[in-house]
Amino acid sequence: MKRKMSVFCLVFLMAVAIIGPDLTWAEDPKEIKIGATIALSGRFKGIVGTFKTLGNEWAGLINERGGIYVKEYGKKLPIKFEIYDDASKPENARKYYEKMATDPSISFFMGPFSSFISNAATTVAGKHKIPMQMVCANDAVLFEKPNYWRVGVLVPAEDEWERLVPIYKKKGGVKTFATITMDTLHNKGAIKGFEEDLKKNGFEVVYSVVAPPPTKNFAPMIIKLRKAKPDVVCIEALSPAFTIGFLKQMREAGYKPKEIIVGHVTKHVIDALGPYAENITGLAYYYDGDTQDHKDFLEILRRSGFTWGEYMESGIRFWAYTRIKQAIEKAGTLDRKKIMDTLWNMKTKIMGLDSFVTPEGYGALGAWPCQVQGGKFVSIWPLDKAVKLHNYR
Amino acid sequence: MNRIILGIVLLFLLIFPVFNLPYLNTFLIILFMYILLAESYDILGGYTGYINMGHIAFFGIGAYTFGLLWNTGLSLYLSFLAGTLAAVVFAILISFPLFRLQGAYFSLAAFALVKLMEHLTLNLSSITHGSDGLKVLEGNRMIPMYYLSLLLVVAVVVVSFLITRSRFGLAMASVREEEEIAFDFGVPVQRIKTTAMVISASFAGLMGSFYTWYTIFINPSMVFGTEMALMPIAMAMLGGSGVIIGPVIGAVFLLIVEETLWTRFAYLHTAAYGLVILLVGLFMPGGLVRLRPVRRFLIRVGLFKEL
Amino acid sequence: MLVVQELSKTFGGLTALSGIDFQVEQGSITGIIGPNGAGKTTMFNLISGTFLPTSGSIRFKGRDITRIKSDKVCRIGMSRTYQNARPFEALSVLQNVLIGISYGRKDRPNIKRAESEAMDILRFLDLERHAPVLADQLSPLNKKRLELARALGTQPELLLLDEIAAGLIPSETLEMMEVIKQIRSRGTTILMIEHIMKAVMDLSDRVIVLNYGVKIAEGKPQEVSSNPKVIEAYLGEEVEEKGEETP
Amino acid sequence: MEIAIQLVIAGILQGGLYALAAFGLSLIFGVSNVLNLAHGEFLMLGGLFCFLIFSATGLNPFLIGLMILPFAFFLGYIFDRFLMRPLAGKKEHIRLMSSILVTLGAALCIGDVTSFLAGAEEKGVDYSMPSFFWGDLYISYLRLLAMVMIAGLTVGIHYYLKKTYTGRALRATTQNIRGAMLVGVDTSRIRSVTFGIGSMLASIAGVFYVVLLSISPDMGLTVTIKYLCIIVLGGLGSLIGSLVGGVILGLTESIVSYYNPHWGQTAAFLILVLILLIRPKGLFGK
Repeated sequence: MKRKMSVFCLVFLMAVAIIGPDLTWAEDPKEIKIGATIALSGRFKGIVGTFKTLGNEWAGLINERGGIYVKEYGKKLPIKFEIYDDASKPENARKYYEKMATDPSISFFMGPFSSFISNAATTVAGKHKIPMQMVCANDAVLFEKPNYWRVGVLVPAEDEWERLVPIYKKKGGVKTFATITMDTLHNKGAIKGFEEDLKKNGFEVVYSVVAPPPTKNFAPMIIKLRKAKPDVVCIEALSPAFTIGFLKQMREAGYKPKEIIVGHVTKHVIDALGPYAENITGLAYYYDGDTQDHKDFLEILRRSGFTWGEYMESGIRFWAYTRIKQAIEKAGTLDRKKIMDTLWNMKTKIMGLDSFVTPEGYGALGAWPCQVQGGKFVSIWPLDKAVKLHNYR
Repeated sequence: MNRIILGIVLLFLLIFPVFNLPYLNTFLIILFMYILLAESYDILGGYTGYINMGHIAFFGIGAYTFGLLWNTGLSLYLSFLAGTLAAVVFAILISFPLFRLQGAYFSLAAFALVKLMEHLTLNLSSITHGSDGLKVLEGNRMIPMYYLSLLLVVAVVVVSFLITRSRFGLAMASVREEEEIAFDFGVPVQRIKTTAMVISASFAGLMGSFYTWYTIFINPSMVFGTEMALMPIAMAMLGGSGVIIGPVIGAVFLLIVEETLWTRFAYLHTAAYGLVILLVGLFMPGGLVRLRPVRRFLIRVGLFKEL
Repeated sequence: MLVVQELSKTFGGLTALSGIDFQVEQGSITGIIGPNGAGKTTMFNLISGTFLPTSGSIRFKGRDITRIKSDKVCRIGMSRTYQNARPFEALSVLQNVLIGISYGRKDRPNIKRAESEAMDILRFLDLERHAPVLADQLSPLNKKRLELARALGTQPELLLLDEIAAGLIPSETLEMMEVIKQIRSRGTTILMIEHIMKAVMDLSDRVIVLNYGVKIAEGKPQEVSSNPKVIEAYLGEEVEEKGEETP
Repeated sequence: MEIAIQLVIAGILQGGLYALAAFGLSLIFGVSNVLNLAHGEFLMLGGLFCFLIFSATGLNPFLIGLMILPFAFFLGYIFDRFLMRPLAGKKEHIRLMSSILVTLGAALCIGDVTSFLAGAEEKGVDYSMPSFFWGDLYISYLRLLAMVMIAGLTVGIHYYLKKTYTGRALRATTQNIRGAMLVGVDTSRIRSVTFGIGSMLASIAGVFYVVLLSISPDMGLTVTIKYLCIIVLGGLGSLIGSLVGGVILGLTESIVSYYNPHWGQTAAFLILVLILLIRPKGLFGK
């Protein structure tokens, strides 16, 4: 009896093993499916949690226009996102990309948020040969080893702050800088590039400090800062808690620099600081313009219910979506290899700017200066022609 | 009966990769990881009663040692060995001061050690690369990963089983029940506790090494994170601390709940997950396996082995 | 067999025992009596190595064990029971006894032999059918028996019994006395603290009386019971409020 | 020299803030022997309600803090009544385990529901009081207020424990639960009251958090761990211990951070481990 049962089980399992892989059958695709994971919980939720809506709204907008034209099938196909929550953990991202990789109807991956989670995700893309457009991931760690199946959209982290230097070079009036950096992958790279840039342009960095993410007591750093007396204080931290804490304590200490730069300034930072936030300079992945892309972007933001200043990373999302759309249209097929070839070689314009991929896999889009004016985030680019111009505090 | 069930489960797991279901494969690998962490936690926490909230420190130390050594070109097996050894050495070092503490003091001091390790790995960036994290060679090794993690889980369950059958296991349980009296009856309490911690640490260290191998990239908050530290403990307690099958059931139950919730609901899954943990703590203080029907079933199939 | 000299113990500023001397002969039963708080249990803790004495010495089988901790003392051949039965509650009766056998002796029998020995002891104490039961499900009498079984598992040459009859009804006490006599007849020396006078007087070869940490009398049971100091100590206790004895 | 003074001031004031929240946790542990992993969530909720009312009305945040005290008390009370009381009769080891599970589950649950309802973003209240400047030295009035408050609370609770019936019952319960029960103290009500008080203290700390720093729904576990470390440092259940522990931690962080911000945090945990090695029951533990 017992033996019979185990033999039966064994046979059954063998049967499943043999038949299992052949159970998939192909048919003409009815839609273009894009797979992605986003941190809908965990520590990155506050930064990217709303981008699920953004993606769906973008797909909605494109679908209202009939979808994306695919030459191979001679018709426009609607677009659809399949999004999982990676809970800000790489092992989850990897698990869900593996899950999506088994779904033949998914022809495209969007990367997750942040470099180290993307790292886990790109291995899945590479293994299953599925094109992946990375989003918020531009740290060197990701590009050390060649991987054909992933491309970025952003310039390297080191170059993100490059558009700020011309402001001070042009306007003058400030000479010395201090940088306060939260100890994370992306932040340190950005500040390193910025400091090199400053030195090249004749500015002086008088105080530079890297502090661990959970830091709450900034008083010792501010004591040093007050001694160094910089004209400009730069704070680069992925976590708003760090930025808010530092600025509130600097205010308590009565130190008033001529200019404050905040790398990741969002609506919640502005709200928490109130009038003190006025004229804080920052960076966003958006600048004012009047291309069709600009209109589309503002439209999906309107539908999602927030502005580009509230979630500064939203611009990157839009670029990534647009590049996916352009690549599919250009390739004229849903064949994964051909889409990937197109992604590498495609030179297009997004929001009127050149977008291409470097041989390492970086993108070509960076961040633009903007400033808090009248309690709102406004774009101050280009420097001389912008609607709003840059102010010192 | 129990042998047949175990045999079938094992056989199924053994031939599983043949089905070529990468998602379930990765799910199982993570499941195995948590089973191992919960089960190895329970060797100390369940049998000697010292709730070691710092268990994940061994995991992290294994992970970093493996990554650093493997990157220098050491062979894979030696790196695994080194990761395990590092955790064991750490366990021996901390066991003497730590076991002078009792109850909640022990748990929290152990937890402080995890945070200390997190900060140390963050600060000693010349060695550990700090917040940049540590990256190791990547490669397509899903199948070996699967089998290795399966092997480790089987190993830890077998070791737990052997412990419950041995004098050593008895001594551990006596330490849990009445430490002073155990000492009066000649049980070398300190040695028992240290040995238990070393066994528990060696598995966690090995799993840490495996984790680095698996995720390719680690950073301090990934391996020493608060949630990472608490989950295996919650799993063990939820399943039933001090019963071999307890942590296994706890880990399987919690991960399946998590997975179902997370793939079905975009929001509030963590809340539901928390609610499950809360309810189990409230209504099943001994864990799932000590629930009467579950317990009766497990005893019938001979899988309820308690110490 | 056991020689205690000038034994003193202070906790902070409090003197629990001072200058105690006595001897226990091989094969005898010695009773220790005294009112609550007299320092009886403290003395047990000193002898068995749970506490270290402030001064004085303890010799057991000709060997100085003053500074030896309880785990080694147990392996040398001394074992004890506790005032409030404290078995390992979540372990079975059999496992409780196995711990004594496996760790409390110099020879470390393998698990098979240990089990058969444990069953012998349980049979002797009429606990055999309770072997697989968890210790905390036993009746008070059986818990006391289990304590005794666990101690016997270590094959002690000297057995310290701390109020083994406390909390038992008279018929159970008689039963217990019978068991103790049998243990002695197997050649085990016994040192016991007892509250129930009749039990002490019937069993003991010698009796030691403690009061406020000092030995006030020693001798044969009949001699002691007529000692005026002892009578005074016990009469004094009647008016005193009863409290927990210092452990 | 000036720098040294400034560092000490900053450290003590930061320590006062730590002590405020640690105080409640210590009280709870002292009475009900529960490691409350959800304490940080009470803190977060206090800060969150302050933020929400502030956004709606623009009142002084500390006034709002006083207004929400009864709610905080109620929250703590029902938390204990429904989640902790069922565990009270269990054995020590089991109780420690189930309290970890229940409070961990509650922490995850509260955090996630909050982030769903109120958004996961950081929230801060814009409220500032000018600092007191004296040459190069400065003292933040807000932090001074926190320090005064914690000192006042320490004295206040000390007298409360000594003079009032509830206080005495509470102290009796801390020292000996069975004894307190024997003399007729309703220990389970006392426990619930303690939880209420602990939750009130946490919510005051939350108000300071939202004013001085910022709060977010996922901060709970992180701050709980820090406060647990503080009360272990001072000795579980000792009120003065939590105050001293907080100040020691604040001072260490402050002074070490001046030389290297990275080692400030590390030093705090190092000190905790070292103190436990010297005194296994904390500085003021019994």
